[in-house]
Amino acid sequence: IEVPVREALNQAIDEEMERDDAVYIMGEEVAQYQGAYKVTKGLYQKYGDRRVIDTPITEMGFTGLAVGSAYKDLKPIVEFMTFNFSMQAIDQIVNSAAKQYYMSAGDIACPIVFRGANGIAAGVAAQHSQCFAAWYSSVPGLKVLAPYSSEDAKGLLKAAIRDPNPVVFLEQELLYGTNFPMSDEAQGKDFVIPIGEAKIEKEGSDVTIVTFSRGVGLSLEAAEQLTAKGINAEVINLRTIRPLDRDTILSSIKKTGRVVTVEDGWPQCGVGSEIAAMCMEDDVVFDSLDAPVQRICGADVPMPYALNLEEAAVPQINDIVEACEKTMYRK
Amino acid sequence: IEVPVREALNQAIDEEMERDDAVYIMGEEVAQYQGAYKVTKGLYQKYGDRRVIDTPITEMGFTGLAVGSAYKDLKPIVEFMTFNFSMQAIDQIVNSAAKQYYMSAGDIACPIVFRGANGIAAGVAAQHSQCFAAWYSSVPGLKVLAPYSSEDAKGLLKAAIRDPNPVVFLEQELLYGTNFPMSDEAQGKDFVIPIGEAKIEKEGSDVTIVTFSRGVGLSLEAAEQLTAKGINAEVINLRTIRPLDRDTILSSIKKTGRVVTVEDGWPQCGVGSEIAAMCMEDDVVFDSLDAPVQRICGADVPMPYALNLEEAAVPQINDIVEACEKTMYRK
Amino acid sequence: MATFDLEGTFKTHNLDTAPPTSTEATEEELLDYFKTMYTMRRMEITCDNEYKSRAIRGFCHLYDGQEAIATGINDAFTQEDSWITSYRCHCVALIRGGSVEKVLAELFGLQNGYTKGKGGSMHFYNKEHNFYGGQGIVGAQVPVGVGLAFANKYKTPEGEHMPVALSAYGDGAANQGQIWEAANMAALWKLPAIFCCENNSYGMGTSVERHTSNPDGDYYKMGNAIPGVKIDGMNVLSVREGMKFVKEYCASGNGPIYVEMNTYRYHGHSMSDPGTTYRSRDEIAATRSARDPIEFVKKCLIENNMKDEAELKEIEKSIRKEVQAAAKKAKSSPIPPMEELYNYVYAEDGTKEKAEKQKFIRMPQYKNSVQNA
Amino acid sequence: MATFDLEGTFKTHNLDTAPPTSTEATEEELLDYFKTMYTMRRMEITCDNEYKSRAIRGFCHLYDGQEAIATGINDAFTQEDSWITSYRCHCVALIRGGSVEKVLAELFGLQNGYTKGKGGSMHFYNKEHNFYGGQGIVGAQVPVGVGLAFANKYKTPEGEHMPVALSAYGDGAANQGQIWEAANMAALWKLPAIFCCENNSYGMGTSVERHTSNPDGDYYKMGNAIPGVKIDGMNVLSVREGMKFVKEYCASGNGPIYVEMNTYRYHGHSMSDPGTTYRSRDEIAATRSARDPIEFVKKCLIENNMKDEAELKEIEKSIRKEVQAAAKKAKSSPIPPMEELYNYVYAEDGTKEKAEKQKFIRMPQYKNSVQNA
Ligand SMILES: Cc1ncc(C[n+]2csc(CCOP(=O)(O)OP(=O)(O)O)c2C)c(N)n1
Ligand SMILES: Cc1ncc(C[n+]2csc(CCOP(=O)(O)OP(=O)(O)O)c2C)c(N)n1
Ligand SMILES: [Mg+2]
Ligand SMILES: [Mg+2]
Repeated sequence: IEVPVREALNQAIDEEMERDDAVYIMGEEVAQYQGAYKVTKGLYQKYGDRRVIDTPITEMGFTGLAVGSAYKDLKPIVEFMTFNFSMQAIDQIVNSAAKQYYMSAGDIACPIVFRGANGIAAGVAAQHSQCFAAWYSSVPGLKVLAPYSSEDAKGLLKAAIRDPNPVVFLEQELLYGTNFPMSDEAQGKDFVIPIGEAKIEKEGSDVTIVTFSRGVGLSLEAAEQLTAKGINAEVINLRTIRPLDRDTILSSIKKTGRVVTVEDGWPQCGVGSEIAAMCMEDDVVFDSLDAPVQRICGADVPMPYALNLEEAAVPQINDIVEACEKTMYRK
Repeated sequence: IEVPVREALNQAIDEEMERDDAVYIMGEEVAQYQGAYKVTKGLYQKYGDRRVIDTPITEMGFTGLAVGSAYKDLKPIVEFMTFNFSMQAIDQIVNSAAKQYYMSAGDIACPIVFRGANGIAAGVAAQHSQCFAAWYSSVPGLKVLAPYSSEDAKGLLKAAIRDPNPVVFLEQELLYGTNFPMSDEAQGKDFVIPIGEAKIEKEGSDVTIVTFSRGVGLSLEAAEQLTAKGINAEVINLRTIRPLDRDTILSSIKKTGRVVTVEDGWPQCGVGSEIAAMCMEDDVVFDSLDAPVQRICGADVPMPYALNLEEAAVPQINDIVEACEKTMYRK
Repeated sequence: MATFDLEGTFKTHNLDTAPPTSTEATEEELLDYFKTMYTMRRMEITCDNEYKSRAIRGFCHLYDGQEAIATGINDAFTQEDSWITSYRCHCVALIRGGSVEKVLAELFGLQNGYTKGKGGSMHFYNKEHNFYGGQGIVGAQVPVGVGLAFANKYKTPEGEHMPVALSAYGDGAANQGQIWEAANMAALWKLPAIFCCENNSYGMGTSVERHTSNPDGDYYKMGNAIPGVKIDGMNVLSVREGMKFVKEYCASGNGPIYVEMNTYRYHGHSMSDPGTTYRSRDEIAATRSARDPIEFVKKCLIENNMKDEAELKEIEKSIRKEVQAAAKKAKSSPIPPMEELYNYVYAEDGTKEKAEKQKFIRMPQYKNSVQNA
Repeated sequence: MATFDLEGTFKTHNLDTAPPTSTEATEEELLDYFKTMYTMRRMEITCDNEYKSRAIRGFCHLYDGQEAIATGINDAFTQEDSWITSYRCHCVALIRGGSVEKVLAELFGLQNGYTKGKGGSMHFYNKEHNFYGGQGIVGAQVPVGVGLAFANKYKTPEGEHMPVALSAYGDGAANQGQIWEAANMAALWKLPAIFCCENNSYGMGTSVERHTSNPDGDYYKMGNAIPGVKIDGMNVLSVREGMKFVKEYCASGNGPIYVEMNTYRYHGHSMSDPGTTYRSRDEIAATRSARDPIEFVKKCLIENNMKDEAELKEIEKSIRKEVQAAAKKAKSSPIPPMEELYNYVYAEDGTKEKAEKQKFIRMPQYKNSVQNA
């Protein structure tokens, strides 16, 4: 069967709430309105207002509140309507959640999930299109996940909810309505994808494309076009951005000798920078690289509104194709 | 003459306030208390409470307020007692300041400086030791500066105050009291260091050390130790972290063929990652590199309090020496 | 000229004085309000249609139902007074130096748009007319607006009347802590700042009693010790007189004031919200028939024999045509040229004319990255 | 047992009831308060000395002068009630399952410290005793504390008494918007949350009237519609009785309450602040002689013939010795082993016993980076 990402997320939350009374969800419009993007559809009807809670539009306040409840063994899921608004709450995420287990030498864990739409959407301009993958992934104490498909969405979100640490879960609005196949296993209530493991979405031998979220879809399409051109690309879906799955990434690059990174976020100090640096500092990878890394990122500008500019500001399939070809010029 | 960094900063603010009535400074304890770290000493006495303003401890509020006043042609300097507290205000810095000129297609500029102590200090633990260089430098619309010496401090801060854009100015508490020579020129009221240009603090031919802020001092000392070992290191003081001075960095690396980055911040998606990626993707640099890049960063943990752990968590001189030596093993 | 009763349209909090209980208005004034508000209404309805036909993308927050507020405030203000509002900003953009054509061209993402296609629905600005947006982040405009008031005070010689600065925000936004932080500073420093809550009873799908603990909403009392005024936001004369009072209070150095305007939005929160799941169609219909701000002005004109029904119909007709024409003209704008993508990231000297070129700008396609531009 | 007059030590806001006007206390109770508070005082003075001799680094915020607050609250609470405070947290750490030795060892940065040398002055926690810190970020503990209250309500069957959760913060912190945001939710959802402002008249070097626009400070009224109680924070009996009242109010489902405790900090804000530039030595001396919380308890004991001056002196002497011995013992702790640096970044199952090892942890020295640890 095929299931849209939105529904996979909904299933994950529903199943985990059913499994554990300590799990609750809180955020703007998550209850009666059923979620701005309908991810929480039906949950309020099923679990009521003790466990599905509409908040005022006060991100700093409700994030801190949820963190406090996690100190005391509840397992909150905090929905940010979009991650752009998490900036109002980022001090609570970093200083009160991420650092807490360490600062207390293990006395106080903080099992909490921060989730919502991240990165670009359609026509929402500069203040509503930012990607937070790089920022959050720099913070020790946080785990950072970014699903691509419906299986990713379900399996990773369930893993996030069960994890005893603060997890930042970056969804992508443009994928909410996309259908993906769901295996029998993935339909089950015990389907959990381990945190920290990347997935090779397509095997290949010529060039490694490292990407996450929306970039996976673009990269798979690019890989198809490349096949037609006789280039066999391997596509790695990071799934977890912190901790990065070094083993999978580096062995793929050792194999192909070429790497292209794809992300929607800004270039400087981005996830692509980290992948590039990682290859660069590893002796074996460094020696086996046949071409410079190509980083494909969002343009280094605030997101514009106009359709043509917006398109130019984010990676397109042909960008990936060309970048991969460029790495192949070298032998 | 020698002048401590604190005084150089004070001079810069004083001179620019004298020069332009639109410049004012605002923050916690900047007026009557003369600054938590005494950077604003004497300014309240000289300029009074119209232009030197103590705020309540409400970073989000006063940052937004200062941004609004900049829209309307004032030139605020916002002091964060430390940059850790800028997280409470980061939405205003990124969404209201950095993106404003672009969103308004040039109608509304935002000439504002956000300054204060950044990164580690002594014994202040996890919530008071974070380095924000990587985060802010990822944001288009912001400029990000990080002085090392007293000349840097004065020349860059004056440039920041005169710049019509939002500038994040990252100081280092551990350097406030350090004396540095000040040239005659630097003592003058017209001494401005151009934004976007790195400084080669020490020329060398064997390995390039790219660093900023406190790392410059460590690197210079490491370079001295390396000289004794027959290794001639070039030390680049970035001064500006956004926009990065690609020309200076890349030509140095082309020359030496080896690079070590040094920063106090966390590794993942850090400034060092960006430098590594930058070398990696440049065809010529890629070909001329003789060894993998060595990134020296703060440890990937929240900052611990105990002295021995704190020392282990941040770069030390011998780390830099060893990293440089490691790059030299290769020929 | 006629006299209008304003009794019962105001409430005050912590104030010794109050706005007047009646006011006068000329035919010209009323006609002007009518035309302005009807143009706004038609513009917003055009947006709705254009959105449905996919000419407008992304978020699109409409102001129909709330027109009397922007109109009344504008009349109480001069262009020296500053104004900042939320993402629901089309009509303030219009009234502060804009045109229907420019607003629509922006929404179409075209080069002749109010902000050259850079901003879309949430990002209109007009510095010349002291209009500062347009904020996509709920609540964030309020401290920024207080900063405008700070600048006004900074620049005004002591003792003189200051231009004021108004920050408009919704009832949902009213709970944001940064508003309280900004209000505290405004009060400490006696800034000419107006905290103007446009209470349309809902923050998205959440009704007032579910998002605020303040009894009866009572947004005009939210400043606690800071004075407040509640104004009937559907009555443009009440808004005008209330705002004149408030402006005078702030301009003369008494410090900030809280204002609550009761109003209603006819459309859903934005285009993806039908606006009918969390409130009844009856509620919407009842507001339309009993409290519509345009009908109110019409009634004023007719009851005082200034205009009759037929004349107003004619005016409506011509405005509809104008808006239609403006939409058509807007559509004829070219799309923004590709250089616009990397223009205006940095200012060179603070003006619009001189944007600093980034030396190196990374684009998704590396080969398109501009070096030493 | 004796009776003590509390008349005039309370003020209330938006409340029909009030704390009692008198209370009883036994010799045992009073002696216990005295010992606790005197131990706190000596511990803080020891910190001061040790800081000066460089055995303690970084920030160090002392609580002397404010001891009656922690002591009185603790007596009104059970260990089921949750408590979170600011960086000024040594004494709450002590009273909630700590010891002088563990507090000092932490400040010395040693392995036997309260948090194994990880946290230092601002970061003490004791989950077993429902003490949640310890927050270095001004204001941030307040929403977190309301979250503790949320959890208490979540876990308590409806209609039953709930454990409460107290968030303590300073007068300077009181202006933070996140407090207002948290209070709004606490009131909407009737959480058993106590907003406890320890008003020592200064936020660092800024006196109350320079940082808040609320008339006369009046922190107990800052919740606006939310009820409040003002308590004499130098009178441990007033604190105890006030907090019993407040606890009962919240525990029984009436929603949150604001509390203001008037108090004073004798030391500067932290060790780098002499504390004498923004306030006069006279002010400090006058507080010491007229309002000292320990002297108050002494007086209670003496005036009611429970203990005489000489007996109390003896007790003081032995406490001084105990604290001295504890400091000495604390110093004998080893420094933390190097593995502690990368331990406790992640939890494996939420307990202290099982921390998840990071697979790869970058250290400044690459060769020390732990792979597959
Ligand atoms: C900080 C932040 N949180 C959430 C949102 C999403 N959002 C946009 S408008 C809105 C509702 C605001 O309601 P209100 O303040 O009453 O204004 P109205 O839309 O009624 O004019 C929400 C939740 C946002 N833009 N910013
Ligand atoms: C968000 C934030 N801003 C600034 C600081 C620096 N700072 C620490 S304590 C303090 C003063 C707080 O005063 P108050 O709340 O009255 O508490 P007290 O120290 O009197 O107990 C300041 C400004 C901080 N830690 N966090
Ligand atoms: Mg509303
Ligand atoms: Mg205080």
